[in-house]
Amino acid sequence: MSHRGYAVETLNLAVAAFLLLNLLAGLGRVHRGPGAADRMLAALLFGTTTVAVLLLLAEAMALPALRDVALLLVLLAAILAVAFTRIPRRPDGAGR
Amino acid sequence: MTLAELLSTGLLGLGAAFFLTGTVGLLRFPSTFARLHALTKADNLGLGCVALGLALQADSGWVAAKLALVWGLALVAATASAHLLARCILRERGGTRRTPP
Amino acid sequence: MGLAFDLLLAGGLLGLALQVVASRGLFRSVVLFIALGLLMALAWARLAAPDLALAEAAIGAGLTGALLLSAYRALQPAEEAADPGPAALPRWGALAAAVLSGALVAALGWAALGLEAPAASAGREALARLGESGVKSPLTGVLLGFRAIDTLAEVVVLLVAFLGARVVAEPLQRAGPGPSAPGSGEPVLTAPLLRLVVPMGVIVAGYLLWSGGHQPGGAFQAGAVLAALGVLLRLTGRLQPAAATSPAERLALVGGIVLFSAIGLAGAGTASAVLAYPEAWAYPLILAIETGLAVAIALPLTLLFSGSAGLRWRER
Amino acid sequence: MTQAGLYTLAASALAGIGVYGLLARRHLLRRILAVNLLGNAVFLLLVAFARRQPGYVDPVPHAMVLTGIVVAVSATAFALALARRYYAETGLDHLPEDEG
Repeated sequence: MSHRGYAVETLNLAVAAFLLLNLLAGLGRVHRGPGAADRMLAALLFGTTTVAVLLLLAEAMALPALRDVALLLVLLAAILAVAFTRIPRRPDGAGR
Repeated sequence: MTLAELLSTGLLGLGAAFFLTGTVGLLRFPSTFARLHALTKADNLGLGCVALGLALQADSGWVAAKLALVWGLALVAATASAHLLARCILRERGGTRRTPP
Repeated sequence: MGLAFDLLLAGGLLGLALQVVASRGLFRSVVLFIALGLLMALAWARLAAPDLALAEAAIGAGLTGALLLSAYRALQPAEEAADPGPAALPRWGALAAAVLSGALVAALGWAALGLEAPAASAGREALARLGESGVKSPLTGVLLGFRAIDTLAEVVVLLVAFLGARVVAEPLQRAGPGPSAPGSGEPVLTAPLLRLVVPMGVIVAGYLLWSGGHQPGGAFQAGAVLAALGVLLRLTGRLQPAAATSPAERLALVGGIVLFSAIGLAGAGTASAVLAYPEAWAYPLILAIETGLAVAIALPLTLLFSGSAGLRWRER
Repeated sequence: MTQAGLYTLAASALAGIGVYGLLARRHLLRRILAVNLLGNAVFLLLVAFARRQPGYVDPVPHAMVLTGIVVAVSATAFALALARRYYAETGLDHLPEDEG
């Protein structure tokens, strides 16, 4: 465990839990859509939130390697958007 | 509690608030573009606040530098993704076959 | 607080998985599955397995998502088809099977958790003898020192998957992510994004490779990052699919296996056993093997995504 | 409840969900997703198991799962290639024996 106080550690975990809750709430948008782009957008939000949670966990659990995980996620985040734009859409905006 | 810890706590709280704003925008805003706008800004500000707050807790400069790098890359990724998505939605709606800039 | 976070995470994982299976729209399922990968990375983080989190992040963000999205595109019918409806097996039958299998796994898990901890597990022995493996990271030690045969076989599996995909390959035009939408130029931000992400990615892969010796990271993670970069370059048209595998690609595909096997067999003579390394040389040898492995992991994965036999660079 | 116990339970439920998806849905892509869920459940079980003793993490299951993640993605890629070819040949997105 970290040499820092118990209070700071708990705070970091609490913020991480709050962000995770945010992420799960955002699932509603994936569910509702209406378009494919809205669903993809929500998935991109999850990426940013996960990065923040990983940074907090790295500090709270004293596992510095988790910062490398966050670095990887932000580095590769754009790939999903690029892959998404390669899917052709039908005129009715379907793809749900 | 030292000043750094106090500041760090405040920044983490602020970051969490920004993330909450982003989620509310994602769920409540009426159009895709409005949601795109809300997310890319609020979330990355939130990530910046969290990273800064954690940098204040960090015990070495390297950790702070890595946090800054993560945030910088997140900004780049968000910019590119938002641009690509917005362009894709515009096409999908058949709008604005605009000339290249 | 930690347990609260774990509860939330486990609940989120299950909720997501349920929606992946049950949701009506196929695209929705694909996106939810991609989100599930992120939560899995968080679960590995919570279970103190940063190596797995690294691999999951690189593969989930860079490979699985792109693979599924291009398969979704390929399987998309020209007309909106009716929902295929339920399977031949009735719903209640499937549900019963699911509950039974879940209960079976739960029973197995509880039984295993309740077992008296063995006094001498392979893991403890590996940790105790880490000094002999020539590296400081327990995981790299296990992967390349004590269980090297698994790692070798895994690269062979990758090669076989690639060969299998060649057998069922589609025409080059339709393969992989398919042709880009006609009549649209490249988005303005693509080129600057690539100029930043690709060199950074190569540096990060090198860092992971180097750090594998003493902290989380290693050939698997580095290979996954390189493969993700290959996917990005293929998606943006920098790498074009080719109908033939070039000699350099052939070398990279089998090089890791050949190098690994050669050093391993040599170990039979100089060290105690097959796939054992002479002690003084263990670290440099492991680094050389890891580099070969990273390439031997990255190339088949990129080719599997590309759906082609080879890749050619195209300057823009 | 311990952390390992919690994740073991989650892995069990995940396995159940995977089996349900595999049996109850017909679309090939959905079936591939379900198999992946099942795989993730097994990985989760192994890693939770590696952590059952406090203060000690067993590196051997981690090594197995790390290999497993890469094998799973290559198998998925092959399955997707197979499904795509099947669809290109027959125009079906499900297997004929699943027909009503």
